[in-house]
Amino acid sequence: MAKITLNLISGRSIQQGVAMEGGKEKDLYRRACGIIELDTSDFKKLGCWKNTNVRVTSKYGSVIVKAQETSQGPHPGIGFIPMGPWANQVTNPDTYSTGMPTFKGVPVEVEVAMDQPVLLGVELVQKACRGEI
Amino acid sequence: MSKIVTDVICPFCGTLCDDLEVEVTDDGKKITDVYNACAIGAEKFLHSQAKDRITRPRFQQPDGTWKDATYDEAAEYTAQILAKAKKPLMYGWSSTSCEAQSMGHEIAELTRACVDNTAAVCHGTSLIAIQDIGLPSCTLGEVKNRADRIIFWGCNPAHAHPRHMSRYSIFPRGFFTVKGQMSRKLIVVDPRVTDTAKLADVHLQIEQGRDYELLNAFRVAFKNEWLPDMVAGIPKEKIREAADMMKSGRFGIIFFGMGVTQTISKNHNIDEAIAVTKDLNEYTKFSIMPMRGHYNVTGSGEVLGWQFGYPYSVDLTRGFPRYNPGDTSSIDLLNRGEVDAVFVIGSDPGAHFPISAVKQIARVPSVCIDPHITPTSGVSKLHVPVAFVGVETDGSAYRMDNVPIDCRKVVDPPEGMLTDEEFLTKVRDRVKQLKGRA
Amino acid sequence: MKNPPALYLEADTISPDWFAGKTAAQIAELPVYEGNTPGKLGDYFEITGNAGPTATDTKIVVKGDVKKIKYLGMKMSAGELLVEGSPDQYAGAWMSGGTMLVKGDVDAFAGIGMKGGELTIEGNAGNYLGAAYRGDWRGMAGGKIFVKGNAGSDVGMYMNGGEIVINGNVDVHLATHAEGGKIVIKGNSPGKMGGQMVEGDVVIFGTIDVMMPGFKYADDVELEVDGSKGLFTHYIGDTGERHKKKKGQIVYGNLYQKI
Amino acid sequence: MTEYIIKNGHVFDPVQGIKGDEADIAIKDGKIVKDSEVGKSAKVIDAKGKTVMAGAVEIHAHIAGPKVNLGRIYRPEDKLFTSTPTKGLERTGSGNSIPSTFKTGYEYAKMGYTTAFEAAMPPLFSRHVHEEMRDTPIIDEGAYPVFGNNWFVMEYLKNKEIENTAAYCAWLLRATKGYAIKVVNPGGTEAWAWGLNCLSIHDPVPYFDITPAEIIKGLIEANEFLGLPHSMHIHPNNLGNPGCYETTLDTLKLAEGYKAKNKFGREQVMHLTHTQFHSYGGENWGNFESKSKEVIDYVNKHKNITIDTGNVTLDETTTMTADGPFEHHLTGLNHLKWANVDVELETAAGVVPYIYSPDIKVCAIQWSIGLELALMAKDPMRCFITTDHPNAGPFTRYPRIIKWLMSAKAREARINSFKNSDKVVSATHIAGIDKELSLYELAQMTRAGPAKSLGLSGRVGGLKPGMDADVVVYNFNPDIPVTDPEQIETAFSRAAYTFKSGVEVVVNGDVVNNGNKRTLWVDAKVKDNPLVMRDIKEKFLKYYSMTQSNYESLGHHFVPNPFAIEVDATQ
Repeated sequence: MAKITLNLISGRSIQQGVAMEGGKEKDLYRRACGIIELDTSDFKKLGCWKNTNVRVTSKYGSVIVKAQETSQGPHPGIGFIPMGPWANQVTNPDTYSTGMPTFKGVPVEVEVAMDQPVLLGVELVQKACRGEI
Repeated sequence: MSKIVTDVICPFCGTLCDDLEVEVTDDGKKITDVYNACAIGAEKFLHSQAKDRITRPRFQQPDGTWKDATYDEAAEYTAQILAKAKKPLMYGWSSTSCEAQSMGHEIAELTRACVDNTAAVCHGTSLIAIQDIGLPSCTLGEVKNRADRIIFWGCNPAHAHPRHMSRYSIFPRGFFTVKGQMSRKLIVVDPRVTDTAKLADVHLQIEQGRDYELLNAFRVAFKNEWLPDMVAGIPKEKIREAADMMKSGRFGIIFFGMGVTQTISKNHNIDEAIAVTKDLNEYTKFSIMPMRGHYNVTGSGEVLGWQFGYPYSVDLTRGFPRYNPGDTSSIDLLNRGEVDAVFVIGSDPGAHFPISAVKQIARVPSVCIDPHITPTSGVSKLHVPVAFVGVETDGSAYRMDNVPIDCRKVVDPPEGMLTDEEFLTKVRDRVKQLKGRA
Repeated sequence: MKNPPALYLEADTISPDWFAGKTAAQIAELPVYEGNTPGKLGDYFEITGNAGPTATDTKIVVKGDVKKIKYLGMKMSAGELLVEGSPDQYAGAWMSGGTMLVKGDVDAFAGIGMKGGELTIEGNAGNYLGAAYRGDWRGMAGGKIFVKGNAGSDVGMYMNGGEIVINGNVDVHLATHAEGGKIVIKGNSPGKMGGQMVEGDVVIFGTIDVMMPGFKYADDVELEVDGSKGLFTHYIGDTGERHKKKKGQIVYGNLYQKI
Repeated sequence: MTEYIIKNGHVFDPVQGIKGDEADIAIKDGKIVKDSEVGKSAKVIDAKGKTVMAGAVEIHAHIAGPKVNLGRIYRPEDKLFTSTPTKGLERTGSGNSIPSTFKTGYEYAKMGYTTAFEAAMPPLFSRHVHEEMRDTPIIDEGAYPVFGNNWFVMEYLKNKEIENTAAYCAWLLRATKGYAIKVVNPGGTEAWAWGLNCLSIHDPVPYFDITPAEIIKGLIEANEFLGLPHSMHIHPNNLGNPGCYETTLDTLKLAEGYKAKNKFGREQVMHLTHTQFHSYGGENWGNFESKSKEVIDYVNKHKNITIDTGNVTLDETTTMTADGPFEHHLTGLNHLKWANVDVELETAAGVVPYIYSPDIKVCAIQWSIGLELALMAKDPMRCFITTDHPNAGPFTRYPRIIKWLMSAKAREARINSFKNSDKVVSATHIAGIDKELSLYELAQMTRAGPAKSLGLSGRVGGLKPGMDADVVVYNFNPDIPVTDPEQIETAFSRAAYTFKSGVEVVVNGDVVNNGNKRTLWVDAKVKDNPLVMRDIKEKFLKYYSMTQSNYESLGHHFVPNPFAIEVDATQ
């Protein structure tokens, strides 16, 4: 299966905002933030259908999210995961002694992981803290 | 029958819209509808009414199940872990009132804790930059009435601050901007073609992580100095063209967001953006403003400022305030394993901190004060649900331009629920006893 | 070091200025802090020997694992401090005199606000080496910092004087806002170097991945660094920043790169 | 409440004309009473060989609000290594040039100050100002909203509509819980919204087609129409520039022909603040010189004016003012960090750190000018001591200024140690002045005088039975000649006792009680004015970024202990 490297950024989306207020334990939040938005060209490279589960892996961790086509493109080479627990599994915690992690501009590898589930927000963090993933 | 509460303040983002109208039942107990709010704001009011809402404190058992407790038991546990700890961290504060923050600071001073707010992962680096070179800014009404040049740099209000563009920055007709959007030129700098960028007169699709270089190039362009052919993926002609557009306005403003504060160079990006603004004041009038996220993160910075002298990441362990992000900041304190107890209120580090820092919260005694179930409450030993500030209780908040607005109470909280301030007062009183200061 | 702290230890009292004129017993009584909990130096360290009558003739040797000790040698004004391990943040911070030698690495904020003296680090240095404290426009004013290994980001921010020499590589943002002083880098830089620089010199022997647009080519010059001569490309900047005039000439920051 | 009797102190009270005679001061239920009215149980304070005065009144300082806090927030280096830990009743304190709210209250009380006024409240930010005052312990406080660049004011005064201006002022004072009409760089700050300025009183204000002179005269008239306790309080145009004294004299002359109309015993119609910054001669920094004589001579001759000095203390400090264009000018001079806030329809503010170095000629001249004004003032009841905190220096330096004013020897020592002392002497009058301020004059300049100017003479600033029991006892014996001037600074730095509204709040320089601080504001009643109310409604609908209802709602939690001074202007 194909593996592509991307520059990962995270940030707000209106769906993320609504779902966050709606309850982070709920499926709506997973559907809003447990995703990665890819450019059409990167989808081609990855060689999979839209809305396929993928594994995103960085130097700092790994997470399963659903790959979606970006509505705010084109941005070839850039992957976008809305801010939240999913993005933070793989983000760069280095603050350069400023207190601020490097949430944006994280080199990641993306590969298809069709059979693996995207966890719910609260569940994901709990499992990660218990060392179960 | 139902009645309408007017001039309601939206306790979601730093835009702090204060023109909401909320329809409530005659008994004033239920919210039936919300007008003038964006989708997120409306959801915040409506979700507060959710049937499955947690209304009592609960302790997490070793097996991961929850056991209900009283607010007194919760206050006792909270006071105990804070009083016992050698270096407790009291984090959050951005989604609660200034009155609750003030009470929290008293607890922090009594227990000699570290106090930090969500600027730590939002605009903390902006604050560092402001401390380095200042901040020429203005209130949002000035933008509405005067601004003919609007720059959104690394921010996407269409998603993060949905009513910002209609209330203040792009569309409104002001005193000197009678033609509304027609009176204004819009420049957007973003590596993606965001929904905000789609509205722009000029979109500079910057190479991610090169904001510092591009901002520097603008300053060079103002002075008509030599430029390389390309900077951050933008041709120099386009840079000079945008620079002239900025200079030629009568009143301009740069709004910036996490696209620059969380990207490499961080505070330096803002530092250079402020320098750009300062330079532009040699040619015309220009301001710059951070797009603050949580509705009262600004208020937390203000209260910390007048009580302790620093806007976030305040270390009180020696009995007096100290400040140096990189040392006294939450992410570093957690990643470096410096704290032995964690208290969270009005924010969700579990969702918004890198997982390495969240794991540290899970390792130590911890309490999470939040109306919602969140990843933070999910990994805390104690979850204390409270009333929604700005929905079920009033209190002071500060808008992204530092303008204070008094949040309104719209409905009563569920029977027997406490507000942040009420719960913190219990904790403060207990801590005073434990510290022999009562 | 006999009992390492559970958290981190603030030991700004480990400095010739504090030790001067004290016996081992008195030194053991000096205050230290583990978070909000006060303690004594003797609770954590075994102390032998006596200090000289003044800081100048006091030499301190710190042995053992000091990875969790902050503020070693803070504000020292004279004497010698030898650290055999790798101390945490603020090593030699605000020092104004004397010599401090660290055998291992140092974490962030080493030598910030430095006014004088010599700070030598045989390992690697962290971020904000020889930088200014938050909000202060008066950064490193004097003294010398020498790093045998690599250094992190924000070296010499707001530097006004003194010298920093780094044998290895540096991370982003070097000499930001500098208004004086000299920094020598024997290794490479990823860039973002000399941003908002008003005055001062930076000499680099290795590569710069991305040059700041505010630096423009001036000329090629021969320089003598550590006694060895060589040809360097001379850039001036930051052309976007304000600059003083001296004798009608605009004074820029100088960036020299080895050819 | 505990009763007190302060025995055998040397009392200095201009209100009763007591000039250092030994007398007893009795305190009961928060008021000064006749000795006979306190019982045997009254706690006796032995003030033998000490100086007794009323609590001091701060007429002009920037101690609470958005620009003050911006200064705190953006200057971590202002606190490095100097913060004080929690101690007894005292919360932790931080900040040198801009102390935290806690430290501000404690420091004033420890120096014997019991009332202080925040000099510039941006109306849109009034909640913030009140929140900080609420967190400033012990001292009574009030705040002056700024009017000099307000759109309503400029539009009404363009058509000479004094009554409408007055009605609007009354509405705003009520909405913001403000105390007086403050004017800062009239018209110039509105011009600054376009990056411009008004440097003379005749420069037209862009778009609004009105001049600073018209704004100043109009606001004097509105102020007297309402009969407010304090007068129009002005920071004139052209602050801080060589030659600015001419603008200052032009401004002062605008008050000619106006007489105070009020029931509070106030006699002036204009208060000129931080006069030092407005008494500069020369055309540039090279030939910069003192024009204190020209300014104070005019003030001495005109009884309808009061001033405060704005003494430079020769410290590193933080400048902050609603004079936005000035701060932009200043950052161009010293290249230090610049903060600015333009406030919709109302005002602006700027903040820049500044170091008054004794080695810099201009700074030394500024130091001289401030002292000259105080020493050459003929009527100490009309010239008050301030540092325009923190602009010319932190208020915590008052004891040092008192030392310089009371001791020619201390001044001489200071002048001689200036790097350019010869140049400084030739550009100023200071070396030729041998006057030494008496304790009675000090009481006039820091107590009775400012109280009268503020329309508070019946309540504070004196020790007459019936007045608030704000009393301070200093370890200073007027019978013993001062050998070392430092004794003066030491004595006035830490009061032996401070009483606030009858509560013993400071003993031997330590806070023993956080008192019962009040917020003073002026509630002016005017005839119903539908036109003004309609204009207000329209401006909020169209131009403000906040709704009128949210602007007007100032909840109890902001002003927990208000003290309203009522004014009836309906006749």
